[in-house]
Amino acid sequence: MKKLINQPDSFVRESLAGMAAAHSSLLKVNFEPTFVYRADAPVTGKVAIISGGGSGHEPMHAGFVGMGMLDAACPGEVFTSPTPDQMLAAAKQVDGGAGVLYIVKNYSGDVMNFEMATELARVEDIRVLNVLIDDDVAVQDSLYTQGRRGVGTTVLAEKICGAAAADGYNLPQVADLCRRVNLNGRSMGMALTSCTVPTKGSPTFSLGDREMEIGIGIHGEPGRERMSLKSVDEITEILALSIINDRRYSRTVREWDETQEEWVDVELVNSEFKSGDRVLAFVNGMGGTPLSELYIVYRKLAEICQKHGLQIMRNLIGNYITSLEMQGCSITLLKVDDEMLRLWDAPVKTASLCW
Amino acid sequence: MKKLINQPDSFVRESLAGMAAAHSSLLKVNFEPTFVYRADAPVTGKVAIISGGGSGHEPMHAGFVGMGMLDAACPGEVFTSPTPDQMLAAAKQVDGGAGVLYIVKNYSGDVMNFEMATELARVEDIRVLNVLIDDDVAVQDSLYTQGRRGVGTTVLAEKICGAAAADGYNLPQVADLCRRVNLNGRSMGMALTSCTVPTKGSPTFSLGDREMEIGIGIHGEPGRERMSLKSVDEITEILALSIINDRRYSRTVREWDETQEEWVDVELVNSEFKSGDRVLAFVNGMGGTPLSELYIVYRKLAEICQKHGLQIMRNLIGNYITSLEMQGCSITLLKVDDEMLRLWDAPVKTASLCW
Amino acid sequence: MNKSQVIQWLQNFATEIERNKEYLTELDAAIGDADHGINMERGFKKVASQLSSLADKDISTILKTVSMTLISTVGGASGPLYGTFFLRASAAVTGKEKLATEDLLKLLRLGLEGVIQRGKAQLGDKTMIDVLSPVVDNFQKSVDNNQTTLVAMQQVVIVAEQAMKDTIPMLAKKGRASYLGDRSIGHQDPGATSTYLMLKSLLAALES
Amino acid sequence: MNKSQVIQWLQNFATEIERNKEYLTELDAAIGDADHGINMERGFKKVASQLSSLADKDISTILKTVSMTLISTVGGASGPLYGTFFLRASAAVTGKEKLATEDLLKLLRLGLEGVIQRGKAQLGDKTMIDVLSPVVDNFQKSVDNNQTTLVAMQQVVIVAEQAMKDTIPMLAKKGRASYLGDRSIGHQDPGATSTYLMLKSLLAALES
Ligand SMILES: Nc1ncnc2c1ncn2[C@@H]1O[C@H](COP(=O)(O)OP(=O)(O)O)[C@@H](O)[C@H]1O
Ligand SMILES: Nc1ncnc2c1ncn2[C@@H]1O[C@H](COP(=O)(O)OP(=O)(O)O)[C@@H](O)[C@H]1O
Ligand SMILES: [Mg+2]
Ligand SMILES: [Mg+2]
Ligand SMILES: [Mg+2]
Ligand SMILES: [Mg+2]
Repeated sequence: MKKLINQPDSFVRESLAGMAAAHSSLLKVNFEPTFVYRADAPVTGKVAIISGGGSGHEPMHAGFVGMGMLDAACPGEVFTSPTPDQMLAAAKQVDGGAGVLYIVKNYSGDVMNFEMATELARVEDIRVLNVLIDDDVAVQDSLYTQGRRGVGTTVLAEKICGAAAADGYNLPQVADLCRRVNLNGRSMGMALTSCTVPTKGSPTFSLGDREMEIGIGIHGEPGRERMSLKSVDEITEILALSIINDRRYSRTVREWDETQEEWVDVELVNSEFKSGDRVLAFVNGMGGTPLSELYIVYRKLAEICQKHGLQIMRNLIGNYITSLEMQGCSITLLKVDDEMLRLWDAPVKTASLCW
Repeated sequence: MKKLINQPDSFVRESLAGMAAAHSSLLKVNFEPTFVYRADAPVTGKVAIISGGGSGHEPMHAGFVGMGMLDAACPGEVFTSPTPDQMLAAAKQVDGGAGVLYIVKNYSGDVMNFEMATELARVEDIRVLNVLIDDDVAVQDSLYTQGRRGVGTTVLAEKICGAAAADGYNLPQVADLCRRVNLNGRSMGMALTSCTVPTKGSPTFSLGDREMEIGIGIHGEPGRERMSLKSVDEITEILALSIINDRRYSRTVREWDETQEEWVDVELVNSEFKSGDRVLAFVNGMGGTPLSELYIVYRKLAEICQKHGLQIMRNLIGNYITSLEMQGCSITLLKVDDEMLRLWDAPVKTASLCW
Repeated sequence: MNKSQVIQWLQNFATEIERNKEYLTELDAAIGDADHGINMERGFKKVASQLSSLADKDISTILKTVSMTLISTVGGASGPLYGTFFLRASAAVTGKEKLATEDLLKLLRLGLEGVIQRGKAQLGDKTMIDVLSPVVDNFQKSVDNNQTTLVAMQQVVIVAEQAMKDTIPMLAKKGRASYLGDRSIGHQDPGATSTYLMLKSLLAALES
Repeated sequence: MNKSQVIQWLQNFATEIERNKEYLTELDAAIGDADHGINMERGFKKVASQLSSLADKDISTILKTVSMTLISTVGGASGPLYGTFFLRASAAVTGKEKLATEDLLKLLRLGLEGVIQRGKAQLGDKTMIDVLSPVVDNFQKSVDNNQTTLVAMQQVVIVAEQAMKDTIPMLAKKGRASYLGDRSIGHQDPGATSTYLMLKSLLAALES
């Protein structure tokens, strides 16, 4: 294992300490319990947006804390969900009286811990809603699995909902918007190499010199298929077509119902992409892939989108939701409307996303 | 070799095509000869800043083309200097009548090609000055080598000079400022793994599982020493102390003299860092190292700077001047004054640096 | 089962987790993300450090404290699941200084129900429920037959061990292992394994 | 040396470069950045494609075109160096349709001076100058001794081959190889090698 670290155990803590030292005007880091929050939190009257999840996906989420995006991020150990006390403490810190939206990626650990945090927040009379992101089309079946994983759309949802909250949307409005972003976003990733979890010290999986994994998860979860290495144009085509041709996807998710004050099961269905749709195209690096290669992916993706009548209105290219030092990439296409575009363009000032 | 590419030969071209497709409002890409330039160039009355060098260091330089930074970038083949015709064509495209500053990293190929470009531009009556960046303290001796290589300070000089040009500085003023930035900046890098040049197809050098190279160049040039892998705190200390303790460095460089209309040799001397200095601290990733690790480096660097009485006024942390997919990092410390700070803080809108 | 046996149970469980940290992590490496042992150890190290200060509290308070500690230190899937198990277990024995066999049955049953509610997994999904569920059924039978707590727990551990092994041929439908599809078959579930260790630790406390 | 021999020289050089692309790159891998063969081949492939359209131009124009092509396609250190060599060579023979032995000497000498001015390297720095410089000296001697162009060039190639090999024990002081310090010793300089090929190609053109 070759990493710039001291002890595997101190990895997350020291990385956050570095963030705190680097970005003191933007954010603060609380330890025990661990969460990162806007330096100027709480913003009175604004819905607070909180996200979180295992560490190892940097800059997501802590790099997105700041004006116009997240109010707080709760980092867990590497690839391990954070705990409800972190989420509760973050909510208390940043709630400006307009309530808190938890944006949760659909992994069993994250879902359960955020559910407990929601229940705890309710006990403390903090208004909370939770929205799941489950956009990874590599998981085709939701009957026999936890359902689709939350990947690239998370970043886009955090930006768009952060802008909406800054714009004065109330809690149900931000939650509705977040759900809409999720239902219009689809992603798929691939890996050329494995990541190595510091505490484990050896690669999560092993790929031959001429092999790649298509449909990889951001924790190195197995994908759809292991295949022989292909050209970037072919890889881009596989990812993009899996996304564009993905059919209606239906699943039942558990959301907090404010009026009934309890969990309710909600059926959600993605619509399909069709010619004429306007999209935001997001080419994401897995952490170890250089930016130059991501632009080659984008070049082909733009060509494919055009061929399928998808009009790319905005794009994002870079390492935003990563898997430690894994080489590889993911593509996310988000069908956008005027409202999403306006919110996407709204100013954002965070450590890793800024315009 | 595992990369997201099609043919090694088309790597640079396709990556630039991706940039052009992604950032059409920001920049344009010209092929034959190849250069990237601001979409709104030339900006009348503004000094134009042009940089360039071999590809493989993305986002440098093309990712820094835009408002408040570079007017044009000339990308060569991977790790190969671009050619004078590219630089001349770029100068013609972006000269707004106030002249052009070529910011040149001190590699024999870059230096000679930019010198020829300067001569060609003079023939075409374009006003040009050239400033060399040679900040890599890993090269201790300038008597028996080409001298110090241009590394991290290049990014800082491009930002600061870009802001100065936008602020109305004239050509000699921008050149003076650039020289001052160079004389106040020092860098050193290290590698955990080698990069692989696409056309070569195999790693440039090989490191054992428990080895690292201290003082690496951004083209994989050998450094000061190959040593056994150390903790990130120890690595940061080696790099930071090499920079902080570096003595007066004197060398002769060739600059274009506008009044004599010919090349003159100029002796330049770096001053030393001393307690009380204010600095900009730049922790740079080599391309394959995740952001989380760079923050751990920064954490230690901040501690070391404090111990040595260096006050960190600003910081930059991320993958900005890379070496393809190499894992590793470099540190740059730039001694700043009020003018540099003001220019650093000035707005910048490029694909990869934006505030 | 008295209070000091409850403390002993938790102490034993912490020891078992520490001893089996690598083993549980290896099981998780095969079908999950290689952290179950690490997660559980992080939680139970903290629990173990609190036990001495809990000795004079009532059983419900002890279990609630364990629950809170697990919830706030374990993370992942097992944190909320074990946290919920002990939270419900605590609620099942409010005010008790001593547990009759029926009380222990109630503790296990409500714990199991909590895990099911929290994780929405079903029997056969290859999770800790595949151990807890047959264990509660078997304990009920023992209560119906007026067995002692000790005898009931001795049978429970036999059932639990078998149930743990029975997860091997199962296809995972919950948690990370479910992404493996068919490839999850042939591996023992890590959560089921730690649950077996929990029950074994309980028996050891009764026998000591 | 007539015009068609000049064209033949450049054609031969392009062929030699193509044939030795891997070899030159390997030499550069040892002490540089493994691209000298690739750089030169990129340039001379373009040069070769232009030669037929240059056949009716005067020698100076031919060499100037070669220079421009090299400058704009080779890049790196060798682009400006070979580009400058041919630029100065072109200036040395302005208007000539045929080169006397003295003209060829002037061509080589001014080319060498251009390379020195451009690259500021000195004899012994382990560069192409370590071949060019003794070659010009030797050619001067041949002119002094009234040798024919052919004989002069035959000697030049012998001198060049030896000079190329003499770069092996040198310590590099210019270019990328200089960063290697002592480790540059024991390797033949790639630029010196391609310069030897250039001279060998010239001789072959005269002999054909
Ligand atoms: N929904 C669920 N219901 C019950 N048990 C579950 C569920 N999801 C996961 N588990 C249990 O959790 C175990 C994995 O725990 P752990 O590795 O600590 O968490 P994570 O999967 O988040 O890394 C699995 O072996 C399984 O027994
Ligand atoms: N300053 C210089 N003067 C003369 N020749 C030089 C100089 N610098 C480099 N060279 C020559 O150039 C050769 C390397 O060329 P090449 O590999 O194509 O360029 P780069 O070093 O930019 O990769 C060296 O072997 C050497 O002969
Ligand atoms: Mg986990
Ligand atoms: Mg080169
Ligand atoms: Mg796990
Ligand atoms: Mg070279």
